Amino acid sequence: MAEFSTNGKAVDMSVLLKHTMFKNPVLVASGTFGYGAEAKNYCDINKLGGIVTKSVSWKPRVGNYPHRIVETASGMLNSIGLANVGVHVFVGEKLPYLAEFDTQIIANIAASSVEEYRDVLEHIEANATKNLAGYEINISCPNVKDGGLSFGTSVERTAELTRALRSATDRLLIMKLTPNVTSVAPFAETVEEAGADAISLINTVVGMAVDHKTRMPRLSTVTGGLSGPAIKPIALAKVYEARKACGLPIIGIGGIVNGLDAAEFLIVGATMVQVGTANFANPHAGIDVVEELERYVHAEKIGSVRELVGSLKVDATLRAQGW
Amino acid sequence: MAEFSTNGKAVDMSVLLKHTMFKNPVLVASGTFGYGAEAKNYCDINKLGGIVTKSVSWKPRVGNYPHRIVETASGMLNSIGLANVGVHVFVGEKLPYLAEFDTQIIANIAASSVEEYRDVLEHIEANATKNLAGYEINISCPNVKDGGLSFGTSVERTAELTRALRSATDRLLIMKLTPNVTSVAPFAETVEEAGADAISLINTVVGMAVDHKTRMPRLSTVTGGLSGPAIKPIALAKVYEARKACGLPIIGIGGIVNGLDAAEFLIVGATMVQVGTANFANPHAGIDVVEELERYVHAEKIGSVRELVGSLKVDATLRAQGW
Amino acid sequence: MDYSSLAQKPLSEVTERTEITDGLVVVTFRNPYIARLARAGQFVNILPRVGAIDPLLRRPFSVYQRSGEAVSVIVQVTGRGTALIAATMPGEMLDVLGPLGQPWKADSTEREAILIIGGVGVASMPLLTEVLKSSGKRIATYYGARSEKLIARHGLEAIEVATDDGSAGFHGTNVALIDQHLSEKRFSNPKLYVCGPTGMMRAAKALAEKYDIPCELSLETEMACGIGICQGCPVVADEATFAKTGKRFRLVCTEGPSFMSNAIEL
Amino acid sequence: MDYSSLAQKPLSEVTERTEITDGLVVVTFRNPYIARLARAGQFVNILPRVGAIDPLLRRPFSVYQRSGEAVSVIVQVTGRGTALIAATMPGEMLDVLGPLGQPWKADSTEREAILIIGGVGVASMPLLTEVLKSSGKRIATYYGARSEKLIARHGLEAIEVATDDGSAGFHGTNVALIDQHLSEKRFSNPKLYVCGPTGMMRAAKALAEKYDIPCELSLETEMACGIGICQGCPVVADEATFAKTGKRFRLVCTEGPSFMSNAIEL
Ligand SMILES: Cc1cc2nc3c(=O)[nH]c(=O)nc-3n(C[C@H](O)[C@H](O)[C@H](O)COP(=O)(O)OP(=O)(O)OC[C@H]3O[C@@H](n4cnc5c(N)ncnc54)[C@H](O)[C@@H]3O)c2cc1C
Ligand SMILES: Cc1cc2nc3c(=O)[nH]c(=O)nc-3n(C[C@H](O)[C@H](O)[C@H](O)COP(=O)(O)OP(=O)(O)OC[C@H]3O[C@@H](n4cnc5c(N)ncnc54)[C@H](O)[C@@H]3O)c2cc1C
Ligand SMILES: Cc1cc2nc3c(=O)[nH]c(=O)nc-3n(C[C@H](O)[C@H](O)[C@H](O)COP(=O)(O)O)c2cc1C
Ligand SMILES: Cc1cc2nc3c(=O)[nH]c(=O)nc-3n(C[C@H](O)[C@H](O)[C@H](O)COP(=O)(O)O)c2cc1C
Ligand code: FES
Ligand code: FES
Repeated sequence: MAEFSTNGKAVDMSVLLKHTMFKNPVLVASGTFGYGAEAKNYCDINKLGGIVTKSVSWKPRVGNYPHRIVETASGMLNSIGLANVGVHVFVGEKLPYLAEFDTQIIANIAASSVEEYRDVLEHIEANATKNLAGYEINISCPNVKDGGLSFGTSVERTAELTRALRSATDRLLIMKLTPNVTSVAPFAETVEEAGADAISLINTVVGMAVDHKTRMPRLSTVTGGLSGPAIKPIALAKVYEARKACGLPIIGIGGIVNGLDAAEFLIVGATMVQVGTANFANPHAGIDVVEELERYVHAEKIGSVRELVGSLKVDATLRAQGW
Repeated sequence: MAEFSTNGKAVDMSVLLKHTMFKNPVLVASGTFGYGAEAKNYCDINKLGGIVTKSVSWKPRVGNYPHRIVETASGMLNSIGLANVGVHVFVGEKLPYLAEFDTQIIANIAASSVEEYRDVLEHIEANATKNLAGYEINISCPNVKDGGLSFGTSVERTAELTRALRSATDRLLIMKLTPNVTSVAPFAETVEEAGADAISLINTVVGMAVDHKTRMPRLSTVTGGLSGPAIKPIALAKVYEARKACGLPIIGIGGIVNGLDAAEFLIVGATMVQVGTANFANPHAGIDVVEELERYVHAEKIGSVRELVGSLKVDATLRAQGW
Repeated sequence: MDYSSLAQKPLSEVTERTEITDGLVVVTFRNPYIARLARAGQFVNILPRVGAIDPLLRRPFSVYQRSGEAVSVIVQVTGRGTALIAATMPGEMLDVLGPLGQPWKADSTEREAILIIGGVGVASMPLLTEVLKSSGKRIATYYGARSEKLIARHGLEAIEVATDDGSAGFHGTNVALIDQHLSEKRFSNPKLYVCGPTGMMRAAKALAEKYDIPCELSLETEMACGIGICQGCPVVADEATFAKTGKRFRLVCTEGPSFMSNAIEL
Repeated sequence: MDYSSLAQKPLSEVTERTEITDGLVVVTFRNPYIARLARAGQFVNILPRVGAIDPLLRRPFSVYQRSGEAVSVIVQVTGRGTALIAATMPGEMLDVLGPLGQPWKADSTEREAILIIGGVGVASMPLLTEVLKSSGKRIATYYGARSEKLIARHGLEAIEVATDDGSAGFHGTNVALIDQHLSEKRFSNPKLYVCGPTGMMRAAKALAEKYDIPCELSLETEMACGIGICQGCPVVADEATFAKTGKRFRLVCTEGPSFMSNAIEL
């Protein structure tokens, strides 16, 4: 960890989310890293702050018909459709496999009713492994009819779901919010009141691509979710909005490809970050982000990555504008 | 115009918006082309379908303090702050200057109250020039406190404003919608009911950038508006949503840099398009879009660009998915 | 397979660039790891521009040739990614990940191998030919192309050509030609190895059903990762597989790129 | 000024590339139009990668030198755009628009010209020197740089060097040196022409006020268009201008890049 030192002291990359310690603030995002089995050939998973697993539902889901992905300007659209092995295979095979790594595991859950969310969470809870740090609740998948977005765009249903899950676990409960709303602030407030430990944002942005040759949509579901560097400015703005709206720790996600991108999210107010799409072109991206962030913290001559969190110098800027 | 011909017949690039004929469906977007004086050195303005002028308000506005722009991945953020000459200089100098060109002019208006919108429109109406085709009403500027976004995020206020302006002109009344809402459909419906002739979308997407060296926001207003190729997938999805929600003609905007981008918007259901940010790197972009679109129409062996509008082959796709 | 040491150095120097014809280029780069491990039918994943975020994703290419530490791919320019890769000059770098996917199942028992190639589908065939030859199979290669100058004969055996424009060989599709030869009973125990455009693959699949012979198809689907972590590259599994395993889709990048024609829908 | 015929062909072939030191490169390209029209203090706007959408915007560079149909810019690498432009090799193309902006107001009446240069602010000074010489002004050049090897003397006259590290000339800032020389009354009727980092420009503006001498500053602001259509590049106008004209801001791309120091706030 401590490759660098400041004034003789090591750079401290660890962060604490409520009661849970992460060796660094960099997670890999749900749906972009598999369950570790493939990616471990390309990077030393033990160097990651943690892994957020692909959204799991009660039953296995085969996912959407092809075409599922299309590249766009500095980004991509996907419509995977929450393809996943189902919670039984998840606890039977994936969690035990992931327990071999020295990093935190966060289980991401997607479902279509409060009951299903709760059933899945309880089943995982009953089969928890030693490095299961908690849950990320996906209420923001834009690509399936019942992918939780009906929760993610309703403050009331988000509150109801958060309360129902809060009472089912003492592990970390992280609500993953969508950017596809007029304002993310009411969701951040609600989730805080309802007892979540953190929010993560953003999930993908609704987008679409068309093949001018065939005049057909380039995704089988017509619209899909936009991710990658193209959305980083949107993600930073949402994190900033959420930061002002609530006191919960925030996990920033969207377009991070290097350590400086990660630093930007921390500066705006995120406590941790997730690396998603970047893993596809570079399965080593998560580690690269950790290492560059560590170099940045070192160069900034601060002892701990935590000092970056929320260090945005915004007052002078706004004052000059008379806002 | 008719560089190409299909079966001996010329490619027809003209489009009709209600009662107004445009020589082709390509406009340059508000705030990205000045008032023609600078850009005319780089392109033959008479080849454009039309010019949408920079948002004009009752009084001149000096705009926001620097920094006003920052480049992002395949896009840019701006926070110009509706800097404009005010409606008196607009009708006194800009409109007469623009009247010299053989292309349609659409006056874009931004204001902070129904009364101001109406006053500006009436003042322009009273001083209309021969090629003034109508008005685009900006209710979607994210960069000033009173830039209309309080209208653009409220269905009721949008309806009220549309009605108030409808009764003040027989020229084209185009409402410019924001993508920064959970769903654009209710706005499209409302605007249709209230008597607008068309909708244009999208305006910029709220975004933010941070300088990791200074830890300051890179725009003086902290957040700004994201534009350019990065947002094209978002824009296409919003046009598609609006197309399903209302019967009004749509003017598609967002990330168009070439004729094939424009074709994609028409296929999804737009009747016309606007070229914005692309003008900055290439002040000839509007013409390039017209010419490439014309070549595309020719290659598709259709007689008129109008045949593209809404020609998306979506049913088979969705049926395969069981949606 | 443990990539951890080597796959972290995907930067490979281009050593040669040969234009076969306009828009069809063989690009050779130095990558000892891939050169050593790649097997016939596997692919590499190349980032169009080193260090760039646009284009964002890698492009997959079959391993076309290798010799010593050099690996070649044959690139047909179809869009901006292939245009950039095809324009890479000797001395410049490419960011290459691989070898990926499963090899051709060339160790099956049939004594005859019919290679059916459409256009740039030739890419995996020289290595396949090598393997088949070394195990003593009789090889017949049916190579369909739009015109003669698009044909890359290197490393192939017993080539019958079919061109759309009749500029060489049979005037028509290669599948029609094989159909004729199969009906003339020129083969007794053949297996089909097929790579080409979807239309040709469908015709080959139908041919295999008609004559009841095994048929392996090498597929192309859009890929975000190429290593099984995005789920972006599925092909539809046939009904029998679905009924048996509940798997509606199979991943082209890790389970493929080649599949037996009766295991998938096209 | 009518660009319509020529400015539509911004593609310019790079003919020479000279590295002054690590990260400081002179790039020369062929563009007869710009070579003919450019005046001292104007700039060109260069797209980092021909045809690419990322990086999206052009980068502004002062016209450094010209000869015949060739135009040179001096590029200091500070980010991804300048890195790409500085790496362009002879034979490759650049997409260049210009000349843009207003020239230095070198025709003012003062008999002495004090050129104050900080780092890559040297870029517009050789052409300025040419103009000043041809109108018979006495020139004194104060060139501040981090170290000696970053100094590009070409086309300058009567250079006094100041380096941060003392590796050459005066050990300190060039503004401190001029202050000393002004206080020693070495000049009787000078005008300051200044280009360099903001801190140096502020110091020069203060110096001009202290000695009550005219001072022209060449500014750098982020630009999306460079031609006056985006309103992205403002500098704050001084209170007097604001009171008189209602203009709070002035556009650096079309009204500048140089402004009299008392007309703006820094
Ligand atoms: C396993 C495999 C092996 C391949 N081997 C070769 C080869 O040896 N030689 C060769 O020339 N081509 C090969 N292809 C096809 C090649 O990958 C595509 O032509 C290329 O990705 C197109 O990129 P582009 O940027 O030029 O096109 P664009 O259309 O601009 O690409 C946009 C996106 O679509 C994807 N895409 C477009 N066409 C295809 C396609 N046919 N298959 C997969 N993805 C596609 C791209 O990867 C990219 O993500 C192979 C494809 C696969 C899946
Ligand atoms: C009128 C003018 C003349 C200039 N002349 C020269 C010159 O002759 N030689 C030289 O080396 N540099 C010159 N510069 C500065 C040069 O344009 C910037 O260094 C360059 O744009 C940075 O691009 P980047 O991609 O490397 O940096 P990045 O920081 O990656 O750029 C991101 C964005 O910020 C803008 N930006 C960043 N720094 C500056 C800056 N200092 N000024 C303006 N925009 C900036 C870029 O244009 C781009 O849009 C000049 C600037 C102006 C305005
Ligand atoms: C192919 C793909 C699959 C994804 N699957 C999931 C998922 O199953 N659950 C989830 O919560 N988010 C999913 N996401 C969203 C990412 O976790 C992340 O929020 C988003 O991609 C933005 O980050 P990025 O720009 O770094 O990719 C997926 C994203 C992609 C690109
Ligand atoms: C610098 C800049 C200034 C703009 N000013 C205005 C404006 O005054 N009024 C308005 O309605 N839209 C304005 N826009 C939004 C554009 O008209 C357009 O809707 C948006 O940029 C998306 O299109 P693009 O991606 O092609 O740029 C502005 C955009 C930019 C980049
Ligand atoms: S390409 Fe990502 S899983 Fe196959
Ligand atoms: S850079 Fe666009 S107005 Fe100056």
